[in-house]
Amino acid sequence: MSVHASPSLTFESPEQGPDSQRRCVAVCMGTGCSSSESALVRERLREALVEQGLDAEVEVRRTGCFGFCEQGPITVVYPEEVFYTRVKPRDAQKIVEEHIVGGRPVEKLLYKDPLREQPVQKWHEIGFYGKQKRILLGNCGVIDPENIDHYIAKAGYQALEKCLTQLEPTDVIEEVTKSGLRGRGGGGFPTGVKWGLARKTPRWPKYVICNADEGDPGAFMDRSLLEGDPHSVIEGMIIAAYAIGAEYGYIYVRAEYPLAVRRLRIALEQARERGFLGENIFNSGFSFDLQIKEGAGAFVCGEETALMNSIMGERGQPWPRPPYPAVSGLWDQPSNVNNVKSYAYAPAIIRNGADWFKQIGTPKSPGTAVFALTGMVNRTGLIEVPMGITLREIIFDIGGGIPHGKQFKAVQTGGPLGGCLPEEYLDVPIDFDSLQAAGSVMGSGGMVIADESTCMVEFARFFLKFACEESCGKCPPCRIGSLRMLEILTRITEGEGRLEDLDELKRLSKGLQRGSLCGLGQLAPSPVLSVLRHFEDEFRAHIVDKACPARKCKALITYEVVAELCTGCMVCGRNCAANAITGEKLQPHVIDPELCERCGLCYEVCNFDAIVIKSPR
Amino acid sequence: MTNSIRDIAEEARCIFIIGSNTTEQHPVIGAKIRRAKRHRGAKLIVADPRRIDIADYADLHLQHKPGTDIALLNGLMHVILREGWQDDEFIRERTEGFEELKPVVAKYTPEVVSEITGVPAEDIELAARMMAENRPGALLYAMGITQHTVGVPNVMSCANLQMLLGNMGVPGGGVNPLRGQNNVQGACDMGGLPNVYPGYQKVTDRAAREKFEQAWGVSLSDQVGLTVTEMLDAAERGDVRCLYIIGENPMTSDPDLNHVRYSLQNTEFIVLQELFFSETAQFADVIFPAASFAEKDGTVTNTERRIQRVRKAVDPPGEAMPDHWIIVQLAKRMLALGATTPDPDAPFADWEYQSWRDILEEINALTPIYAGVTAQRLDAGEALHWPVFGPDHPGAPILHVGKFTRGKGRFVASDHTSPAELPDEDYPLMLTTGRVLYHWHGGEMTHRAQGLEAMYPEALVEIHPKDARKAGVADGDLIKVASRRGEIVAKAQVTDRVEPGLIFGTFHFAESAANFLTNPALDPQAKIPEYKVCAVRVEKAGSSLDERAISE
Amino acid sequence: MGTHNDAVDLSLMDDVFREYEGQRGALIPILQKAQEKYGWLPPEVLNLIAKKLGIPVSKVFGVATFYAQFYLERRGRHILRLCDGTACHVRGTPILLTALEEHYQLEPGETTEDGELTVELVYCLGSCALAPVAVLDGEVLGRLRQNMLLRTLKKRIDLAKPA
Amino acid sequence: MINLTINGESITAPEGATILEVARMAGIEIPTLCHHPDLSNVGACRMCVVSVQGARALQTACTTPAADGMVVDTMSEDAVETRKFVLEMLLTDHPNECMTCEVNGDCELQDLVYDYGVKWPEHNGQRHQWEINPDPNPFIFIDRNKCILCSRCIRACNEIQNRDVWNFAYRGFQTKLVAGADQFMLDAGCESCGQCVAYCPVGALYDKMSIGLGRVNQITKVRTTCSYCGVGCNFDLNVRDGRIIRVTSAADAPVNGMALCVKGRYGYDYVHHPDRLTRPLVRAKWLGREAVEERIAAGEWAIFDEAKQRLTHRRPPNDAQTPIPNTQYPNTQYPNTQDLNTQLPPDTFIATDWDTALDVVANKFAETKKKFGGDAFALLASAKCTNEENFIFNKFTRQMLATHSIDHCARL
Repeated sequence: MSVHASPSLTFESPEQGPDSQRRCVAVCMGTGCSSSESALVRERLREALVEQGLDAEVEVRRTGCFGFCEQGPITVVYPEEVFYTRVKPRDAQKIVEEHIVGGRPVEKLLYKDPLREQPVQKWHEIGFYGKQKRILLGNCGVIDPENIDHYIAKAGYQALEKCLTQLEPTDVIEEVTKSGLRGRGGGGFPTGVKWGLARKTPRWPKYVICNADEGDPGAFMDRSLLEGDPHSVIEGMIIAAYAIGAEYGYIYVRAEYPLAVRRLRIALEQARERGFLGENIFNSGFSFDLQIKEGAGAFVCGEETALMNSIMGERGQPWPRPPYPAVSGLWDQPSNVNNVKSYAYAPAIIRNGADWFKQIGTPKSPGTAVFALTGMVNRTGLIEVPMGITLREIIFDIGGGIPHGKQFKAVQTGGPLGGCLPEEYLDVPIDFDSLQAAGSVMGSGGMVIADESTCMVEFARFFLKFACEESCGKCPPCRIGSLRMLEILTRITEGEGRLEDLDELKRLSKGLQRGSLCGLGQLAPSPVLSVLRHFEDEFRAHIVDKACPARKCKALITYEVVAELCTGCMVCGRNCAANAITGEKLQPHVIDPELCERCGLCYEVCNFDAIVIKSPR
Repeated sequence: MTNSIRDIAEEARCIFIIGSNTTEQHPVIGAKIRRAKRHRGAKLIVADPRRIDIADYADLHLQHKPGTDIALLNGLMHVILREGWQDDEFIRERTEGFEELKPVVAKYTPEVVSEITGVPAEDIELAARMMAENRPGALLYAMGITQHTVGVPNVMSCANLQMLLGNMGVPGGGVNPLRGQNNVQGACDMGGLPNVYPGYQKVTDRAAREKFEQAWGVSLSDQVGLTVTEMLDAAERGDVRCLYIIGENPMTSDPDLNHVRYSLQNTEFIVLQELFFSETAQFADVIFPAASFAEKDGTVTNTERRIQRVRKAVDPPGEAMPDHWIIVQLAKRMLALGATTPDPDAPFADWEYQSWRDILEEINALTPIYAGVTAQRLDAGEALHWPVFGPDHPGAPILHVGKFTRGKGRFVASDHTSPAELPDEDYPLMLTTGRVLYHWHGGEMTHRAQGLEAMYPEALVEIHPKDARKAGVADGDLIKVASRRGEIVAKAQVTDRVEPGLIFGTFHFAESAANFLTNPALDPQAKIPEYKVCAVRVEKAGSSLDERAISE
Repeated sequence: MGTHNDAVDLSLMDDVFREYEGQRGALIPILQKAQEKYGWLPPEVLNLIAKKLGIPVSKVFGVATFYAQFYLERRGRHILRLCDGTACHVRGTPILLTALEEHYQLEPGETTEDGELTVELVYCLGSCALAPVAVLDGEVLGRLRQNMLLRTLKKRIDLAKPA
Repeated sequence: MINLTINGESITAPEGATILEVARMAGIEIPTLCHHPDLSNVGACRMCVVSVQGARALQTACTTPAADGMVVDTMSEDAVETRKFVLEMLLTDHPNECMTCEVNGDCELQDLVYDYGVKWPEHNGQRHQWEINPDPNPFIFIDRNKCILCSRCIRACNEIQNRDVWNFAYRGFQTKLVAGADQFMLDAGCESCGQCVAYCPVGALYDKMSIGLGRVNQITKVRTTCSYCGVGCNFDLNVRDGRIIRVTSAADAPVNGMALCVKGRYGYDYVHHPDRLTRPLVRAKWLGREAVEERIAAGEWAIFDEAKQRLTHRRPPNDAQTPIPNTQYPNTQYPNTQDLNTQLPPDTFIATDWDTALDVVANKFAETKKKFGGDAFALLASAKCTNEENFIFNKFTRQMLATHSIDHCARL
């Protein structure tokens, strides 16, 4: 490993700096956009520029996630910050010819806001970004995550330098504590205090561990951050290590995140080359290095003790605390585990001071919150908002409301260990404590919107099935109790439910909450309980009327042909694998409910909306 | 054992096993050692010609040739002295003869030793370093050390090593022979030896003799008696006319069985007390059906000199009777016949024992090291390791604390001497013998324990793939193993647990007992036969032999 | 454990062991590398790993079976990973599953008899914005509908005609 | 030393002890399943949860160190309800077979279910249906349906025996206790020490040889010392109707504790083997033809079939797959020769009576001693006999026969 005596914070070739007035076309290369050919877009842009002989002057930049994945692939032309959406490879030509050469933004690629008639030109004028405050995501979409100079140009590693050259470890801890930063893994435990505890234990070596095992289905905040701005996380970890007195660290990344892993690898290499990692960093005498550990597919490894077992090559099962990691964690040594975002805040806090951070968000939950806004909402994507903003603002102002004029039903936060909130809670301000009070949790940032077409009972069952499959099996309450709950919920969705089941669910939930060893078991009942609390009528509909109001539960619905609308085109019949659809050409068809498997293919393929889904009541 | 199992398991920082297949022959101690190694981080060094089970757990396995223990031990001591790792204070305060040791050990450089033993010189260096850096260290040995013509020098050399390191008289140290049978220790303690009365009081010692003459009211010889092997020779000559055997099976356990058979056939009158009709029973004139351990009361003494109770759980089958009852009955009849006439006033002249407790009282009275081993204390659950010199004496889990029993520990240096019989053109392979986990000794018991028999139903001979190839033998083939004294047929187990040139067999299976092959050459002092080394040759067995091996 | 006919080339593991020589807690990365090389974890490989790392087979097996990522059985030539993350779930993954079961008699985790296709259910591929998403042999299929999915499969894989 | 309060009682305890240890020292019982004093603590079963003042959630007493000033309630509603819930959950995946279970009356789960008044939970949800006794190991019986996944067997194998045969595989409700890579135990390096059985709190692991032979309330336990090697392990012989049906570990065994080896734990059945000698045997030549014929005719003596005896020695091994049948009480046949005119070879063994046999020996010895003196005798004592027997045998040698020629197998 090459170790520079003193790493440089200046560019080695300044003109590459993103802030230079040089023209630049930024193409999002996050997982979302990549999965819709953004790499090809980038390629085509290059070629087009070469054709125009502009490849020298115009940079085509790979960037991390802009957040507005819904509209991906995203391409932004700097310095004007013109924001193109759903860019296809073939559009590259146009962008170069009309915009770069002609100076006229490409009308048809601009974002059309359903709420406004004029297409929006500039990035920050888009409603989706209107109410956002991007601290963590500030560099995402701006810098090339695979180029450390870009990070440095954005004041990167200055916080580290400040710590190592001007601050005592205790000062660092004090500053972070003062900032009021709370753990972004969902627990909301004060980060500074946590660091203080790990520092107090007089045993070495100590370890800092970054929990990037983002297991919540429907959450991709950490992934995007690692993909878009890996150095901010690394810098945060080094700062934490300095504060705690650790000399080695691990980033435990979910196996499903190959791109994040690749970008981290590159970032680590570059950081080592520049001497931000390694021995005697900034001549401070402080040395630190870290490595990536890839998870192997176990949600429970998001629990810190299970995560450490996994790093040690064991079955990812949690251990009862005490001993706490700060006292005895990885290989029985003092260890500090934080979420990706918690570390990533540290540099900004050190750079701008605790007070700057505190004036963002609310007194008890300062700073911003990052959410992956998904589900039945117009503008899905990755957002960062100041704490204290209401759910309504997020869903309707940022998210642009519910598509196809459907009715909002619930917002789910905190993933499988979180809860669902209905309409009447939309004005609850977002922060750790208010959400808890409302019966949900902050979680690590998943936010899924459910509309009228979502069956809340099935929704609850879905989360419990997940928890059940991910139970490590160590303690009986979770291992067996979660299965018993799942069996009841399944029964209900299949129309076999009884009213007593509702109390039984509550009883079992209590057992899990009280008796389980780790958070997974203790919180697994939360989604069910919140649905029971806010949508009991849907439960009753399933149990009493054997009806699924959302017309989702297969056992409680039938597909029927509306004779008036059916043209007898026979498409549905041809697609039906169960041969449940009969009917002469040009004659209205009929679906045999006995044979019908409820795969919904006919509903999907019918061009005349002649097929309807029915459920009693 | 000079130390207790407990303190070896919990205190020793280095455990050196030489000539003991601990995990198979003393499995519970073996497990404790594995635990010490894996959960307590104790260093484990195993010296054995075979890659025995515990070798897989060892930090270091010294795979030395059979019969080269002295060379190996001297080599270790050579390195220790060269590096100045010896415990000078201990040597000064506690020992004598150190000066005589030096010149002998000086000759055994790692290179020289490597030549003799086949152990890489650097391993010898490493082993010595481990022992020096991890004290206290315990040395454990078993028949692998004693069953040689140099059995006694072997043991002495073990003691030398431990004294050199100052590992004597401390918890977690010591020279610790692991005794084979459940009460072999007690049998020795109780005078089951030709040269001593109970408690190792020499028959040649006048005071001792008079003590027992007064106790038993008869006059006693001051001539040492015969050892097992000498008995058989005497029987062969016809000098011994009556052989009285309790629960032993020389026809499987003694060396050179053909010779044993001849001797037994030659004996006029053989009385045997047994559980089963053993091989030896075929030569008996009278057989008394005896009781098993579960059918009688009394005490036994384990390898760490701890005296413990045996309790009657069930009645003996049929008319079978405990051995002590039988002996007492015989004694009374002989008294009645006037075969001997003890002085009636002698305190222990008579044979009126009501129970084992009465016998124990006589033991207490006549055996100083058992003086305090009373029924009361045993019933109270006291842990008593002899010597227990009186009712209030606590006993001694560790021997030689502060001072050796004989005063100063004596270094007795020995030189390497080759085994009595080594491979040659006619008998090119070396045979070493031992036992396996699932069987016991002659197998009188284990062959009749159905589970154990199921686990290990037939005799196996371990042979290295190289030698197997030479002999055209495949794994599972029946092979004939022949020595100058006899031959057996057994199944070949082709394995690299043994080195090329070495094969391993057991005497668990009467019809293919390795002791048809073993060499009766004795250690001149201890009179122990050289079971561990003899020369043999191996060939694939013909089908006729297959028949025999299976049908018999 | 996995059924397999042709012998496994254990030498593939040599450089893996070299790479992790002396590293603490290397079991999981080694298993991952092994699976990269063999596509699954054959029994022989598990035994080899235990032997090389000096840890009991029972531990290697315990770890390999704990994590969803490891396969102790051979998988199909084509692998369809269907995302059932929350976002995808509310946007129709369940119905995609029904369609698959309907047309290929495949439950998640199963492989077609002809060993052509394995279908797996995964929780969030992180492309929630494209929900519902599936990955067929590494290629992301976004905003899926039943007929789209079925067509793609038919196009990509010649399966023994599903009943 | 530290001071804490448990259930209102103030207790002084040594530093570093767990709440469980402190409570038990003070005679306060906290129920456990996965805990065993010999083994490391994992806090898995949740039975020992207690309320600790100031703690967010219930704490497992087996893993939580007692701290100075700590206030503990072992019977708080939360704790008690949690225990009931855990037991109920375990029962929902446990067969209701106590009636026929080997460990009925000797089962930690059964006792706790009773103590906490947990009712049998009826439900038609999923229950494990593992194959019963799937492993050919001749000593160890497995019924995974009864396994509560407490991992005591795993830890016993890893920490006491250090063989690492057992481990958990898979996860969640699918978690399965497996040997090696879900192999047969013997293929996974098992040496059949039976430690896993000894530590099993329920009937999931049991001694195959003892199945159906008697349950705890039907047997008497006799503490004794093993008859095999010199380690001196103690254990309890489980006796029913005059037969040893099982060997069980004794936690307070001074040398070995719970640990035993395969011979000690499973090598006891030779005691009841039909080959046992049950009558004194004397060669015909020492009895005199007339006596023999008379007494045989009178049905007092019998001819002993030597050949038959020797054969039984090499009985072909049992098929390890099938559980070992228990050997019947000795019933050795002594054929009565109808026709006394047949020549009776002088070397034929005659099953006689004690008086006859003892007299034959006493007379022979007395006569030999008179004629040839003590040197004509040689005696082999036994390392399998008690100290007392060896002592009087040594006395017999020296006092009765006037020789010192006594030895035993010490060297062999």
